[in-house]
Amino acid sequence: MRFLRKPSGLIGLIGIACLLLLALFANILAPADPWAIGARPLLAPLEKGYIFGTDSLGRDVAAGVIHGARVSVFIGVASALATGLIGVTMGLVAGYAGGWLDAALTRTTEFFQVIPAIVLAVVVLSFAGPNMITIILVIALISWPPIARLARAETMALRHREFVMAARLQGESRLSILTGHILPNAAPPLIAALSLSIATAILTESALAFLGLGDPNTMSWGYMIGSGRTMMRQAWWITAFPGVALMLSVLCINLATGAYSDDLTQRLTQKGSQ
Amino acid sequence: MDRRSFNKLLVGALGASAFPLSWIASPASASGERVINTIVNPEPATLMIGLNQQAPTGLVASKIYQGLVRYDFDLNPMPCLASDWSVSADGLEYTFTIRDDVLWHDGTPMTVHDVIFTATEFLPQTNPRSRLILGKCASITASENNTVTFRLAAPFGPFLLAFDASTFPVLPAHLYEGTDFRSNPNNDTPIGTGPFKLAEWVRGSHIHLVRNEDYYIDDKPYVSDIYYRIIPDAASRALALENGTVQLGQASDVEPMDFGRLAALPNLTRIDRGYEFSAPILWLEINNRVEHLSDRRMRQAIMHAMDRNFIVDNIFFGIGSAATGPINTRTKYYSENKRVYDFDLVAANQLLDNMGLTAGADGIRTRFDLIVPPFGEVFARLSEYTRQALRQIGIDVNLVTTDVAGFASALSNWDYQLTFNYTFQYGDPALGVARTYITDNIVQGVLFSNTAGYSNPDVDARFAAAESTIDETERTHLYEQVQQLLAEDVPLGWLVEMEFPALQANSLEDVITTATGLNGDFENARVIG
Amino acid sequence: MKATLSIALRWLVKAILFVFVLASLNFLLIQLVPGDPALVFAGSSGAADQQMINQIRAEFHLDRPVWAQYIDYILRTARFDLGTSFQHGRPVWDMIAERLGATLLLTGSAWGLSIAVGVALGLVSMRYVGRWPDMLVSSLALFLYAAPSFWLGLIFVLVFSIWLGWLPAFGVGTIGVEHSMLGAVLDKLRHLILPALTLATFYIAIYARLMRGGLLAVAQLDHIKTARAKGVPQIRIVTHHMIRGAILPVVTYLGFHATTLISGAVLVETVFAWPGLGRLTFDAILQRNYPLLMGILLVTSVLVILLNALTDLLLRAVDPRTGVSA
Amino acid sequence: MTNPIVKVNNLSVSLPGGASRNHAVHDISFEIFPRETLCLVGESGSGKSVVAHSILGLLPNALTITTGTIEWQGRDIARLEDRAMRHLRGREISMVFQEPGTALNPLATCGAQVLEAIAMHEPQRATKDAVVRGLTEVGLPDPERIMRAYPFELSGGQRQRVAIAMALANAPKMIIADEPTTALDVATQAKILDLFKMTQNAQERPALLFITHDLAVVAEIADKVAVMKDGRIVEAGLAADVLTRPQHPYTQALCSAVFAPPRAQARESTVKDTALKLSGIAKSYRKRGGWNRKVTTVAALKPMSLSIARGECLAVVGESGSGKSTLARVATGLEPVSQGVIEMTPKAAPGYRIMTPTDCARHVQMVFQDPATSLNPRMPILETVTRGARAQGMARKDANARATELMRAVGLEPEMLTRYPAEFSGGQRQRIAIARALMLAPEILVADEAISALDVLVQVQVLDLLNTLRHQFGLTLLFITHDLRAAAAIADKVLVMQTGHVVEYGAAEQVFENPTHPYTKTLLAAVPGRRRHAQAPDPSVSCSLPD
Repeated sequence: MRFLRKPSGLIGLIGIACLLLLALFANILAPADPWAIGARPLLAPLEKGYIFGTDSLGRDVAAGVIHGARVSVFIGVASALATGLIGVTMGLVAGYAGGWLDAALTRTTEFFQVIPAIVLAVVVLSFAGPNMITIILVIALISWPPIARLARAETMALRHREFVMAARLQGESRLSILTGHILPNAAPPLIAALSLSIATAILTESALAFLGLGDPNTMSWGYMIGSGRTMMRQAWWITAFPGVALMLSVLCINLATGAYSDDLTQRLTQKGSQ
Repeated sequence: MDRRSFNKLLVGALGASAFPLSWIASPASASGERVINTIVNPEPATLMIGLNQQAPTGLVASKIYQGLVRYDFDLNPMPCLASDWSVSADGLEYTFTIRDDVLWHDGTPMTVHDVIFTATEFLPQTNPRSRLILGKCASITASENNTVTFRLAAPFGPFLLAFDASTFPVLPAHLYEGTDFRSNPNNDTPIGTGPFKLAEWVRGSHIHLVRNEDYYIDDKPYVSDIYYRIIPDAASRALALENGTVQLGQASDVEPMDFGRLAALPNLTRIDRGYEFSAPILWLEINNRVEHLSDRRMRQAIMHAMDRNFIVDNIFFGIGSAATGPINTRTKYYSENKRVYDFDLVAANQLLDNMGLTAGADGIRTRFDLIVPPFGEVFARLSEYTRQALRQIGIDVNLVTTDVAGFASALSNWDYQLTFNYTFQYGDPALGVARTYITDNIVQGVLFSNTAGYSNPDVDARFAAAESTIDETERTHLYEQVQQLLAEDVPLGWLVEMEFPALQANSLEDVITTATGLNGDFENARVIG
Repeated sequence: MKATLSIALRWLVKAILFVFVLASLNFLLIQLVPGDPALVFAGSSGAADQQMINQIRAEFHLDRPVWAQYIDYILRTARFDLGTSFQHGRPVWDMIAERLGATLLLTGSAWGLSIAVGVALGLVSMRYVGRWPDMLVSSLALFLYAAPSFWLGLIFVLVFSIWLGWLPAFGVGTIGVEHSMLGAVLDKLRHLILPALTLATFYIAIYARLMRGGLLAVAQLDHIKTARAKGVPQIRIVTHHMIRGAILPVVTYLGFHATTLISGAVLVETVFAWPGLGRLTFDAILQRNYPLLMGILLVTSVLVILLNALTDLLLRAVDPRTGVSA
Repeated sequence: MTNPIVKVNNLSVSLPGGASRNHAVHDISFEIFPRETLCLVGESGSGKSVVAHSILGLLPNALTITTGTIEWQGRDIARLEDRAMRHLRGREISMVFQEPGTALNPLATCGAQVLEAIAMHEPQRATKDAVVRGLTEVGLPDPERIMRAYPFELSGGQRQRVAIAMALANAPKMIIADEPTTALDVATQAKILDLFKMTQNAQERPALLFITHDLAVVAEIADKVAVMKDGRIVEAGLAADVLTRPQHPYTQALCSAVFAPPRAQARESTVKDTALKLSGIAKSYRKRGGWNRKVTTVAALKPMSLSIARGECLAVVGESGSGKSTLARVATGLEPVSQGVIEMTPKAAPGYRIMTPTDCARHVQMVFQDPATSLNPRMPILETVTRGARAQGMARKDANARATELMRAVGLEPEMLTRYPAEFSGGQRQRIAIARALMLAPEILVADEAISALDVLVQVQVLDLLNTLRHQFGLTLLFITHDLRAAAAIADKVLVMQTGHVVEYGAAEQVFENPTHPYTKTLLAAVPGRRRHAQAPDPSVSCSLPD
């Protein structure tokens, strides 16, 4: 893990560690239920012991931010995995199979890109009702095309590599070649792209919540930003603090991923194996 | 193609997109001193008030079209297109004398024939509310010296409350007779008798009304131009009111939070008149068909568990008052004399214990789904408050969000357990309240009907009796009994008497002079700034 | 010449087929969404009864079986007739045309801004690689990439229009105020700054990173060493040998960026009350306004295909090799 | 004696920490006189290229000149700052690089790049005619077309000629050529070497510092030579002396590694049955046209027939693009034939039958060219070697045992099986590839340029290994190469191919001693070191391959 030596990588990792700690120990750090109407509404930050103040119904913004971390991390990671699953499989199959299957899968990828994300989101959410699972599905449906395109490009580059041809000659099955030879070599850039998609997933979730398409029973940062939007002038803290938390966690994920992929490209160019 | 030409391409692309065609014509406008800038949200679909009863259309078109009468703040009729009217002793004949000096905006004189055409052909086809009321007439006939007589089949108490510009807009027969109303080209260029005419409508931006020079009252209207600006975002509307780009707005234009702050500003005043005609009540819609919710004690427990004052203060920010029963204090025949449910958790838990609903290990007695109405932040906060409030008496509420179409179909097809709803009361219980509680208005697939599925013969009988008499004392007595019966059964959780105060810049005067408030025709409005 | 003609023809047929498939899938997609437009229309008018709902349903042709509606829709689309919007009773073409101007103005300027600033930042960070300007640009890019655009928009409104009052916070132009030609343009630009900036921030970050990565990659290629061996000064190496190669990833991303141009700005349009196609799409879905929605999707996809073709041409102009590679 | 044009004295260049040794080059001294050619020769990693780059100050920033000076016409330019050095580069000293494919700017026309070379120093001379003259000087047939063409539209040889035209643009006093012909095939290599020699006998000829790893090229072109190993000069002197009487043991080993001119040894040719029969096979590819080019079909392999006897080694030689690798791909079943039939007779079941894909796995295996990509970098050697066999159903235990046995057979310790490819040298990796190929006990082994990516010494070892394995396992070997010397060292029969069809086929000694087809003759003539030898004073005392 040499990329830790780079300052940005280190900061990124520390940030992610804090985020995970926040998410895992949310109910210890903030035992109060974030939805509980405990105090006077619209208390300014630090007033009456509420470090981030309270929102229009008197709910503790700090508890919201802490519990929000849990939702964002869970949705971020889960939808990145789902995106990866769809994207990588589509990319590998299209890249390796070639011919009409490749054309068909590429057309589908293009189609998913042309359809505006919002239409896709509303169709799925109004069909199945907004809850954690459907939101993860929606985010995955919106963000898998770029991953598929990357996976396809990597596979096509590796397909004609000599060790792949040797494997074919030795009678290895397509599946064994895909999983044994192609996937391990295509993994590093894909891992970098997928970790980036964790950050975008968190942003997309907050955008959906902002537009009112989020899950009403979960306290997420996007929901808090959206709910505080109309009271920006009197109660800026309702929107500001979840926004800052959202931005910091996305920033840290990007820092860590950036350091990892820089280190990766450096290692590859040094070895000059490509 | 080296870097220089790439930049040229870039600048070219930017330049070209900066001068799109439809943008350049910015409207000229008359001198600023007699102009009113106000807000309409969302953008109306059409201004032809006969075809569309949606709020934005009513707000703008009520300056272009007029009814036979208008109502003062106490809902007493005042002359408009009808200069005088009389009611026969048996309450069956209403005769209106129509003014003979009125011109349509296109110069054609307005005649009795227009009123007959509107009442017999146009409105029954396009306006469900008018259809219901006009349907009670045996005959509608014109007689000599410019009068029109509506002959009722049976006496109908609030008949006179049905002739304002929204329920009974008089429409130009010479433009619509014998045509397919919906696809008539005149719909894009509305022609009415009102004090203002449509000058220009730039979609997505603004609607510009200009003074009707040949208005039948010579010196009126005093204002030269009205600009209805289309601002989709609540925060932006609040800012427009604050920095004076807009001089007139209503409570529903901004979030309740902002309204209090704006009303306190020196350049704006809060007008608490003008919504007596609509005066809606917001209630917790309870599907009486659902298990446990069908039991009156559960509904009473819910009423005890909801702190209505907290809701008015922290969700409506003071714009409204705690509701006590089905009829709004501003609507006729409101009565104090009925059971009222104060905020009392002990009583609520007691009722639930009597029902035998014991709480499980996690303190939960039962679970309900609540559909969050997709109409802005107020309903979101209200749903969240309800979940916490009912949680305190062991009822776990799961919020379900949906969009307008989902909400409409869930409500009208009875596919819900809890949600929120409100309807306008139109000044008289017979017009706006009865439809929510009478058994024969339980119609699946129709909004604003008895969607809760409440049925009580005693209530039905009293509503019917009160409707078919014009004897004020008898109507008051009957409606008092209805309110007592409903207060016992609590078919719906009445929460807030909604208020729609207006926000008016100090530079304006006499803008709101009727019970329909901003939906009046601004005939007397004046800019003194 | 004949070759290019047949290629262009083949491309056209492919494009038409793609649009046809897209139109059909759009139709299918929207049928999936539950909720009945007639009910929505009736519901929002404050009073409704069965007769009115049936009347609306008939008028919107919703009472005919789905496949009949589909055939009718495809035939009308072939004739470029996108039908009339339910709620507004106006031809879909007009409604899109009105909003298209605003959308192209917003996303076009955001697009231009993000390329110009992104490429400039990329060059700066390359020029001082490793030193503080590079660190500054990289962290700025990361910050812009991480900030949620709608939240950033709100902060811009809070700071620039509410606290400082420099810029208007919403809308496309001050209405009802006397304007000269130049005044109108200036006024529009003043309204354009904040929304365009908010929309552009995300893409500035991406173009800066792509440009920096591109330049670093090209710097290691052999022909740069050859150029130095020819005695070419560093500045000219950057301008004549590096930029054109480094711009390739930027141009390829343009194609992808184009797809989000049309309706990707719904968040910014919501915050700044900008009457663009994004917001119209969102409202159209909520109102289940099928003809309007399908019209927008069709126009968007055609525009996207054209933009992709444009970026392909641009790519070929920048890199002649793309024409040949298998 | 005029003084030297460039004098390098005890030059040392440091390597960044963590490298195999602390100095890239250590205490290097040599002189080059005007119009003289010095060859720096050594294996990859010997530091010869570092010396070349340090003269022009083109070292990557990880390497820095620690001690020593580089005197150019009396002035030390080792640590000259960039602006002054730029005046020198391309004007007085110019450089030609190894990879013609990447040395030219892919996005600019060749004409523009040559014009730039002139414009940098003498703008007034930078005209179209100057460029045309430059291109014709380097023997490019149609300078007008070449000027407008982009590098990717030219062949490797043409691209290298453009690079040389750029280097000669300002009539420099010295040219540094860093392995300019290594990436080219034999015939083009010969033409480029002629081009360099031709510039030598121009009246105002520039000095030449020529970097190569091939002693034959040194014999062809060098006046003086310096042999480098691990960053030091181990031997230097006149080319004729060093090549004929090498003093340093390393130089002697290098000389002995250079194969004798293709004089094949007689082989006993016991006629056995035919292992592989290709009848009337052909292969053509559909090249997808781009934006404005129609779809074209390229006939890589024109109809031909061929059969290889069991245990025999057939060498297929030809330039790049002659279709020899396509033949390999088709013969192994990696790619289907457009027409014709491939039949084989496995030892177990004699009698011809059409080759099926499963036959490939069991009977025909292949060793590829580039050791860097012939093994999966992310897979331990044991897995790479045994994965194919296990796919055919061999039990893990037997597969591992066979793997250990094969590792010894190819001369590697079995303990290395757990390591990853990155930890092996090029030669070792090629041995592992051979072990993998033998895992399934194939009858036919196809070696497609199996040794051409290796250093000279290693080439010899791998070739010997192939030879011994052939006899040990009774393999039939199809050896594909562009290097006639390697072919001569191993082949029983030789097949010469040109642009997709067979021009000559016969026993090795017959084809090499008296070739019939003119193309074979030009190929043989193009083998470097062969002609110079003819003029060498004493042809008998030459580097010859000890049998």
